[in-house]
Amino acid sequence: MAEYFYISLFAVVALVVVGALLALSTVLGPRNPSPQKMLPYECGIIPTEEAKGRYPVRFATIAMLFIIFDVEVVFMYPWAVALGELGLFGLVEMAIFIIILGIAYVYIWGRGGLEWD
Amino acid sequence: MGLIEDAAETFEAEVNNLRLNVKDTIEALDHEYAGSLYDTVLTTRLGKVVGWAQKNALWPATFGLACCAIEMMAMANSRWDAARFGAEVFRASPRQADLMIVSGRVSQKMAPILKQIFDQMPEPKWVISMGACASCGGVFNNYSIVQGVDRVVPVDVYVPGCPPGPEALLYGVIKLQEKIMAEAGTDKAKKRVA
Amino acid sequence: MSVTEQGLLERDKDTMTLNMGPQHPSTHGVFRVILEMDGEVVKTAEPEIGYLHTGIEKTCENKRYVHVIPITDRLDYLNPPGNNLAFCLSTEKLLDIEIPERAQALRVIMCELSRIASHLVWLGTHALDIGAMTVFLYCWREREMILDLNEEISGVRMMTSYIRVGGVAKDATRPWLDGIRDFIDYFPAKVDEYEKLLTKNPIWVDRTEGVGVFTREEAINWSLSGPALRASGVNWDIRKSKPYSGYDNYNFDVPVLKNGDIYDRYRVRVEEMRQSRIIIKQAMEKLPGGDFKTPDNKVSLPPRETLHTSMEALIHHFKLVSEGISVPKGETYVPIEGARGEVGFYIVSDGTNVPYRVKLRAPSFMAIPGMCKMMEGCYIADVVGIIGSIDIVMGEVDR
Amino acid sequence: MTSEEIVEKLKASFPDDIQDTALPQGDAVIFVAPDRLQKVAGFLKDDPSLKFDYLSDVCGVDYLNEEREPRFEAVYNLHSIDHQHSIRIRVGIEEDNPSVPTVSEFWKGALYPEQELFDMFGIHVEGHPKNERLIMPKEWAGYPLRKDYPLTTETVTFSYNRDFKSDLVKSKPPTR
Repeated sequence: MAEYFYISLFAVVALVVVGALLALSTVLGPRNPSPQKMLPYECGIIPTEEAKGRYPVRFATIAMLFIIFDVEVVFMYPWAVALGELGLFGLVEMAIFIIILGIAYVYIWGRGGLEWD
Repeated sequence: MGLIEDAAETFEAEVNNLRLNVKDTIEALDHEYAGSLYDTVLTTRLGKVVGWAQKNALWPATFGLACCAIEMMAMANSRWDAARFGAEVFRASPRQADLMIVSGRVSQKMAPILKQIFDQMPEPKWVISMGACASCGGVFNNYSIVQGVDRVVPVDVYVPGCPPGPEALLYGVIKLQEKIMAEAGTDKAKKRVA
Repeated sequence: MSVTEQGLLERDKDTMTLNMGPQHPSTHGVFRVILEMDGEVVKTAEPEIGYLHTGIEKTCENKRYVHVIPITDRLDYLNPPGNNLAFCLSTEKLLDIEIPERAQALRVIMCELSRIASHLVWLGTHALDIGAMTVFLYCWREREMILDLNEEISGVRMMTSYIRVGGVAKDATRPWLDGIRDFIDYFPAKVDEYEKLLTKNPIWVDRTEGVGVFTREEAINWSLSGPALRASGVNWDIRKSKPYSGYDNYNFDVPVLKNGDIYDRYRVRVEEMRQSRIIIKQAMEKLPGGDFKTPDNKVSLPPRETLHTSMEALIHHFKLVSEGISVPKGETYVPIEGARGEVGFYIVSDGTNVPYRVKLRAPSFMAIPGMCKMMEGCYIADVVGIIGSIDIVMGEVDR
Repeated sequence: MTSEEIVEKLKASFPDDIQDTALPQGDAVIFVAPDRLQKVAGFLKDDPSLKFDYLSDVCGVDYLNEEREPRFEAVYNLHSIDHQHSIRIRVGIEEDNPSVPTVSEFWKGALYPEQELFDMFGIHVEGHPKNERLIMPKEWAGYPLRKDYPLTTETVTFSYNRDFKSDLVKSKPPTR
């Protein structure tokens, strides 16, 4: 249990600092809503039509692809830190992980998932 | 006999001046509150600290209209370096800016947009009217130019020149900082936020 | 899509209207373009100008010829000597007077210096729009040197009004000439520095190559001019085809490239900076002696010391100062090669000392429809690159 | 070809369409009636020896208090990229409902300056896709560059003298 003390202390301090900043700025900050200020910012023009509800599907696919490869990189951080103790086993493990995602990447690239149109 | 009328006239003008000044001071007192702790907590001492913080982080909104915009860019560059005074970060959207440098001539078609951008800036906000065209129409006194930005937005500092050199604009920014420091903690600062 | 039972908002078009409005960091001034977007791709781009309309042409119709010169400075505020020269050449053509050699050489030096300064502002903001921050700071370092030279010769950083009808305002001073010589030796290494930063930079090449392509016929048909025209393979430079102010006795070559995309416009302008330096170098070496404005005192002020002695000088001086130049009746149009393209003043004069009609032929104004046609089919990120590559200046678009 | 040759060639091929020609200071200038403009423009663009394929500028002029008969005038500056010569076409336009045919099918670059003709002078351009305000705000009344349109200068209230400012500030004209 002892080794989790420092990480939890770090989490608590982070929460406290962020919470304090947010609370102070909402409480102390002046609030002065005016009709023009509430309008969305359109480079100075009064917007005529509201934001479009429906977006092309391309945005969604690219966002998903990004998530997949971003999470892959997130897994590498703890692996990189603990590579010393893991030794050869860790290296082979991560290589397999990267190869699997590499195949997926090549497939997506081939199918043209990365281009826009 | 002309002398007496002149004297009476100037005296009456003086009285008129005083009446206007008195009206201003009264108006300054009963401002409506910003509806937050901001007014009650900010005594003079803490107000000074807030003013010091605001003074040293004036983020200008890029409102480059004409020739003065080029000199404004020169001010933000390495030779004149507005970063020494905290005014280097040019925010594109008015939401994150608290200083609007109106640099260039404002035409009739642009005036409502200038007003819209100024309204969309969060309080407290300041305006520097850079150049003769923004301050009083400059050399263009015709149908298309708004003769002075103070018809559209309340201006804090006027920078003369056509275009004013980057050092003149920096002097304007410094003058604005002095004004912020002088206003900090007083009723004027609270009125500016209300 | 019509309104369904649940009363969803009626959507007759599936594109999204994006307003790249007047207050925008990368529209190079107050230019607005309404983009009809299908996702990331621009379907149609409809420009909207007029946000910087200053009624300059109306103002010029109520000012004397001498007073119009500072107004022309504020039209294309990145290349003020170019506008002065265009106005003076048209007026001098109507007056039919001869400009001494030294004045023509000084005018060429001033215009080429301001072309370099204008290209530096273009390179700085164009690279900043596409993402290269350092080029912005480097370019302004050289531009400050040119502005110091302007301040030395004319007392003002940008709006020099140095070129007057009948010659130039002041003779070349020793520090100005030395400053130009230093600048000539100092500048080539700097242009190579910009090239090192950008030309082979994979990000820059990916963002600019093959984007916003305009073929040769399209460029001519849509009346593009200047570097944008020469990047599409059209060999049209007014300094070569219709030489003015002594440009024919300097030999320099005009960069012409073929495939008309943003990358070629960038390379044309960077090469033009080098050529301008070569012109200044030749003009400095062959700077002829003689007076710096026409001796004909009906057009230019007589020198101060002659006022004490000769009577005619006093009369000429008084007439010029009180009434100004009166230009004979007629109309003319003399194009010159400004930093952005063909600049020219169409002047109609009715014999008095106030021009009857002054119309500026602005290269940016003529390029806007072509630029917006170029945007169709590009991504939203390329719109910014295209505006930067055509290098529009709103002062001369809205006049 | 020099200006004289251009003018001679055009006078020969269009005896009745071209009203008059002039050579001020060596420039080739021809005067054309509005209804003949498109014919002459087509010839100028397609003729191999002239080949005016570059429209440099379209500009309007209002000769109100001059003793000239047609009040308005549209001036077309054309260059030829290959032959490197230029010409100026001056088209006189009547005062009551002035109109001129568009040349945008020959040179696409003419779209904007012709729309400015309408915006600044009220000259209606037939066949132009958008005959509406280009530079001036949409609801602007009047055509600014006409000679009878006033310059509308204003007295500027830029002064720190309080009482001088007070009454002028009160009467500050609203932004149009």
